[in-house]
Amino acid sequence: MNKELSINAVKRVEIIVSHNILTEILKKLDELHVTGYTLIQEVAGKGDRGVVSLSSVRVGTYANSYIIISCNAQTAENIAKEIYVYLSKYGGICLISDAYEVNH
Amino acid sequence: MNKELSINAVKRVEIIVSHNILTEILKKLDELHVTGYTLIQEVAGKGDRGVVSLSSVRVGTYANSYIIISCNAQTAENIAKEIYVYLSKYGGICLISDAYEVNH
Amino acid sequence: MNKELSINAVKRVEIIVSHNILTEILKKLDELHVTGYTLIQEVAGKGDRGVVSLSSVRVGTYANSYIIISCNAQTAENIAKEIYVYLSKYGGICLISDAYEVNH
Amino acid sequence: MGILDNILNPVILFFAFGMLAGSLRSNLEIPPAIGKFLSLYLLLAIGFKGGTALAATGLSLVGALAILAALIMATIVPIYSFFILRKKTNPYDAAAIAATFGSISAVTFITAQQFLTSNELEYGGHMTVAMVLMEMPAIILAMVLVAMVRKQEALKKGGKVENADAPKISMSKVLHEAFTDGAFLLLMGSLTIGYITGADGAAIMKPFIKEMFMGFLAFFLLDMGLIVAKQLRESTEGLNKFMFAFSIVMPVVNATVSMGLAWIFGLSVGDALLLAVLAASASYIVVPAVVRYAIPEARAGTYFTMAIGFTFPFNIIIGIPLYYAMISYFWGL
Amino acid sequence: MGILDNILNPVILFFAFGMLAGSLRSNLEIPPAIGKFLSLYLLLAIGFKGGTALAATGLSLVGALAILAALIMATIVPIYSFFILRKKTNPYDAAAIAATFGSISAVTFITAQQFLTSNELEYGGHMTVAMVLMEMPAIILAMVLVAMVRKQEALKKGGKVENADAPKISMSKVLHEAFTDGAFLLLMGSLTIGYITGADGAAIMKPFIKEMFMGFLAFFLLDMGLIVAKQLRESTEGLNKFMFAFSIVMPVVNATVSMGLAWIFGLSVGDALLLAVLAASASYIVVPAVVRYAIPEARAGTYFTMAIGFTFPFNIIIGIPLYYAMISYFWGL
Amino acid sequence: MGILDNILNPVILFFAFGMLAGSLRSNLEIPPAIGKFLSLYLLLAIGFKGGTALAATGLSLVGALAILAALIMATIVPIYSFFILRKKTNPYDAAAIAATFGSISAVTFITAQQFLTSNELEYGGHMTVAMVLMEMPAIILAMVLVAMVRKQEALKKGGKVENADAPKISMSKVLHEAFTDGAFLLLMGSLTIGYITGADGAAIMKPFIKEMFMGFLAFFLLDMGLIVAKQLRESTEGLNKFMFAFSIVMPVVNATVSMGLAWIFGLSVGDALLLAVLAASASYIVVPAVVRYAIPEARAGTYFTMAIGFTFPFNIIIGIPLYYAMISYFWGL
Ligand SMILES: Nc1ncnc2c1ncn2[C@@H]1O[C@H](COP(=O)(O)O)[C@@H](O)[C@H]1O
Ligand SMILES: Nc1ncnc2c1ncn2[C@@H]1O[C@H](COP(=O)(O)O)[C@@H](O)[C@H]1O
Ligand SMILES: Nc1ncnc2c1ncn2[C@@H]1O[C@H](COP(=O)(O)O)[C@@H](O)[C@H]1O
Ligand code: NA
Ligand code: NA
Ligand code: NA
Repeated sequence: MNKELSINAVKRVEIIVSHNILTEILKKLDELHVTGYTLIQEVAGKGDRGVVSLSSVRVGTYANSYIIISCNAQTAENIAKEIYVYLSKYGGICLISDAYEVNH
Repeated sequence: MNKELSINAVKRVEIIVSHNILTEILKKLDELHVTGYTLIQEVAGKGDRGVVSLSSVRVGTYANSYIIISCNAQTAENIAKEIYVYLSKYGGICLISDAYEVNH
Repeated sequence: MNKELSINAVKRVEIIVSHNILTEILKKLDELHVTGYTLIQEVAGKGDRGVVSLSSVRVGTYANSYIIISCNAQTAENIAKEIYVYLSKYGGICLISDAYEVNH
Repeated sequence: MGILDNILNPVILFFAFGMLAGSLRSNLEIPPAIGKFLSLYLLLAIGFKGGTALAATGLSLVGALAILAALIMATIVPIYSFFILRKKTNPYDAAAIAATFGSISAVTFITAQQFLTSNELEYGGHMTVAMVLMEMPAIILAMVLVAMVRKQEALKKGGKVENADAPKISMSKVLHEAFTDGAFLLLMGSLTIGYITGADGAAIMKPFIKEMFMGFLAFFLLDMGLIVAKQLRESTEGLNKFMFAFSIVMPVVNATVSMGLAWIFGLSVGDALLLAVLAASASYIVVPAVVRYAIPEARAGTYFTMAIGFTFPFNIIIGIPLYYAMISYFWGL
Repeated sequence: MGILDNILNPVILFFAFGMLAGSLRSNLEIPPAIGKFLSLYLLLAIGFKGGTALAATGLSLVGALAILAALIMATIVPIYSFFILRKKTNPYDAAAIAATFGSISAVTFITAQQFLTSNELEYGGHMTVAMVLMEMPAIILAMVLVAMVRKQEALKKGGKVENADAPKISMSKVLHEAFTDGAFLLLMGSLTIGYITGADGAAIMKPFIKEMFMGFLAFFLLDMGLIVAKQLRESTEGLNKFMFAFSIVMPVVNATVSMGLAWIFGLSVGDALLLAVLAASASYIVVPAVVRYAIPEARAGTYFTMAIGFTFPFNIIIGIPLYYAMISYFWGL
Repeated sequence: MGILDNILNPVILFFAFGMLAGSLRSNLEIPPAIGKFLSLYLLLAIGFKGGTALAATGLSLVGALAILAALIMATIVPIYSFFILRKKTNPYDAAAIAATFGSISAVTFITAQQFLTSNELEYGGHMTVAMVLMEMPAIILAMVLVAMVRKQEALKKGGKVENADAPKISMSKVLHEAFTDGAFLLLMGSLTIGYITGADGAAIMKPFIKEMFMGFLAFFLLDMGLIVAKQLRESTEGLNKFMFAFSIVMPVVNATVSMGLAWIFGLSVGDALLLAVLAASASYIVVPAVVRYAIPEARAGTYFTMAIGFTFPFNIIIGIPLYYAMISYFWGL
């Protein structure tokens, strides 16, 4: 397997939001032409809105959802711009960092 | 949605520890005034202490827990300083990287 | 706890692959002398092969698996070189970024 | 059949044990997937049982009256609750709490049915219909109240609506969220299926629906005990004495009002008890889930903790036998 | 005992309700862990029941003939399906779809057993053996067909094999994957355990295996309804009218062919119906899981969606009573 | 009633099947959430059954003697085990293994009860009390031994305690961890609830507790078989022949010693078998979980693998009928 390794500079966007607005967030991502993401549907956490724990998600509380997106810088900016209103209304955070994606 | 995008340089701290000391770690984070974190309670893995798999967590073994924290550089340093003794005793790792948090 | 904080520059490799080739990937990692990884066995996602959701994994579909590896640059390159053929055949992505690991 | 007898029921004891284990910070935990399944099981069983019972008897006049009484309670409780709460708290919390207490808790209802069965008292399948119908009016009323409040506040600020690019919360979206809520739909669906398949269906499903019931309920209440203890430990910051008092006194008031209606409408003891329990109970599943989305201004730490931390255990342990004692007294047993 | 009676069965109604709730985009969801457990339960129960039934009767001549008929169907269905499909689609999709339809759906089989039981018709424990034996031939045949196709394509391209460092898919690896598949092994294992422990085992396990069965099946079909609705919503892009027609017509054709065999071999009505249902059903668990690995060139959006989105609900709601009506007619009941 | 009969029990066969499937590297897997629920169910059922049995009979003299015998075993087994192990391994591993073998395995106990029931032999509710009381002494003794070892090592190094800022492991923290362990608490809680609700409670819970028991146990043992196979595949590196021999011989020794006590105290065959099984079994849930935290110096790969990989399957398949044969012989049946 002596191929040259080909990599691509990308932005790694992480979004953590309340599970109850996940559907809307994913719809927004579709609208922004985000072609791929990875999703951990139910994660716990702590933030301004207190502790979110999985053991009580079946009684009227919500877990958080964790979305990871690898995309180009422009898309990352678009995502951040669209997502922050949800964060301020329903809580959550959005992180952006640099990474390299292995081409295939 | 033509707002200016406002972002903030942060440290992204990732901690992976044995689930059985999670409560203590979270208490430590509270003491260090960490205001927010995201938690995946049960993850598998492999390290110096062998393979950790979820299928046997109900018989006297533990899963790992995965904590993600977005915080400032000073807090990240404090966390690292407090956490490493747990890592050396009970295993696990702690990674720190750079990221930008979208303000909201 | 007035010890000096000792950290180490590492590569943070993230691999997202179809769950049905997870065993092979982990075997490959062993062959590459990867000494540690963290594994989230079942995550959802979207990519070229469509939507992967957890609610139907019990009926002949597969979840994705998410692997996080902290390693040195050379190992990261080796991983990337070995893994990309799986990605092109069975889908998935591989991201590499910079981080610091806290020594313990 | 007093409070002590009620407590000596295994399912109630498992609830108490769960609260104890939770307060000891035990690592005892029912896996979330199991807890969710148990709650789906209970909803399916209760709906199905109600449907087959209804198929057997048809809807009698007294059944229709019981449903009417339920609808009256579902309408007036959120309204008077809102105006009481409004004096002591902000309008968003008031609306959220009113919605919570105006709606119902299916598990409290189930536990009351269990109480009746072990005391060999009858109740009608129409009470399940009553329960289903009592779920939603409170949410709709709360939404209307909040819409009015939001308009008022906007006017005060000179008509400018703050945070213009925030996602809109429309009534229709909330209604969709409420009426397609899994718990609600499953209840409706099983009720309908029970009604359609009638005695044949009841016979086929009996071992699962009837014989497993106590065991699954015991496990579920054990889990609820653990959750209640956790909730009380973690999220009582925003709560004051008034809210605690409200969570205990209001159920008794609502139960008492409903007994008046039950008396006027000539309901049986069993139906009257179930109506009282429905009126007294507060929703900690469907309503908080919807309200969290629909009234994000309200603090979940208040309405949710009140419903699950105070009202639920109160009703399970003290409320049910208390209301029963009151009804026995009034009905002259 | 017609289609309407079949529909009025609670388990079928729960399936329909699941499809409805799914199409309303309800958040109703059976936790994945529970869904997986239910499917393990059904496999264990059906295997164990088959084993104890077989232990009671031994393998009769007619039982052996039924198994022979099953093996014939398992061999010819994937072959003729492939050549039909080959005319309308690429060879990889054709092989994958042929494998899917040549194999069987255990839940459809279980639902048909349920249909027979509620109509008080008998069937033999050997039919469970027939089901187990019908799972795998289609996969092996499809692998052989695909290997031929791959060779041909390589020749066309002048012998150069593309993507030389790609991981190899060997037949033995695929067979290991297929024969150690959990669903398949559990079926085999329970069948064997049922056979070994016989009447004693049956008595001990009865409450769990027999009495819980309808309840767990109802829950499972509810879940299947939700999954089918989701699948139909999300993944019908790659599908054309031909594929839709194939998913409905082919089962009827396969069932009819199998009835011919059943008639020749003198099978009972119950065995004939089960054989027809096996022939008509398409695998949406074992085969797609293996094919996804073994034929990555095929699009899961086609074979999987056809099996679970069209053929499965068709068989459950219409197919079973339809095949029964045909058999009743031919067998002159 | 020999080893063969034991093996022909469906639950034992499912265990063996699980080990087989696991060693074939099948992807058969019981979802973790289900496995956890099944173990909670078994603990709840066994505790509740024990409690109601005790309520029916009260604590007799022979019951008290059985409990005394259990406590004696729980005290001497960890001590003599430690000194045997000390000769062949480091003190931390020795203490951890001693704790593991000094405590008990509830599932082995349950399987032995099942064995007695299917052989129509009686046993007392007090044996459940005995089991609960045998869980903890070994942990406490091991902690005391380890504390002594740690002090000694510190002295050797001239009094300097290494790694001064490491988190401290206090005895009281470990005891809290042990006594609030979910498995232990649930057992205690159900025992108490069973005792309080007595015959009424037993009647209400019967279908869930008694009739479902074999099915859930079969599933649980299937899962255990899978886990055992996996453990044997992945974690036998640190193990030597001595440890393997210890895992098989020590149970037989402990069982034999307990038979002496049982004979002196005049226990019935059923009680004697259960006592022997408790003495012979090693904890693979509560103790390893606590020890992992309390004695991090010990390698989990040894004590845990010994308990679950060797001792558990040995007791389930061979030990139970073997001890029974010995007791039958001694008691002169
Ligand atoms: N600083 C942080 N680091 C990591 N995750 C966070 C942070 N702040 C908030 N979160 C996550 O976002 C969720 C909602 O945050 P909040 O709206 O602040 O309550 C929390 O439950 C966490 O999962
Ligand atoms: N190099 C690594 N990269 C990612 N995760 C690791 C690494 N080393 C250890 N871990 C995680 O930390 C856990 C405990 O590590 P250890 O104490 O080394 O056994 C492992 O089970 C992994 O989940
Ligand atoms: N751009 C991306 N960002 C994050 N995850 C991705 C991305 N593309 C693909 N994935 C993940 O990789 C899986 C398989 O991708 P694919 O082979 O493209 O269908 C998806 O289901 C996602 O979980
Ligand atoms: Na109410
Ligand atoms: Na078929
Ligand atoms: Na022991």
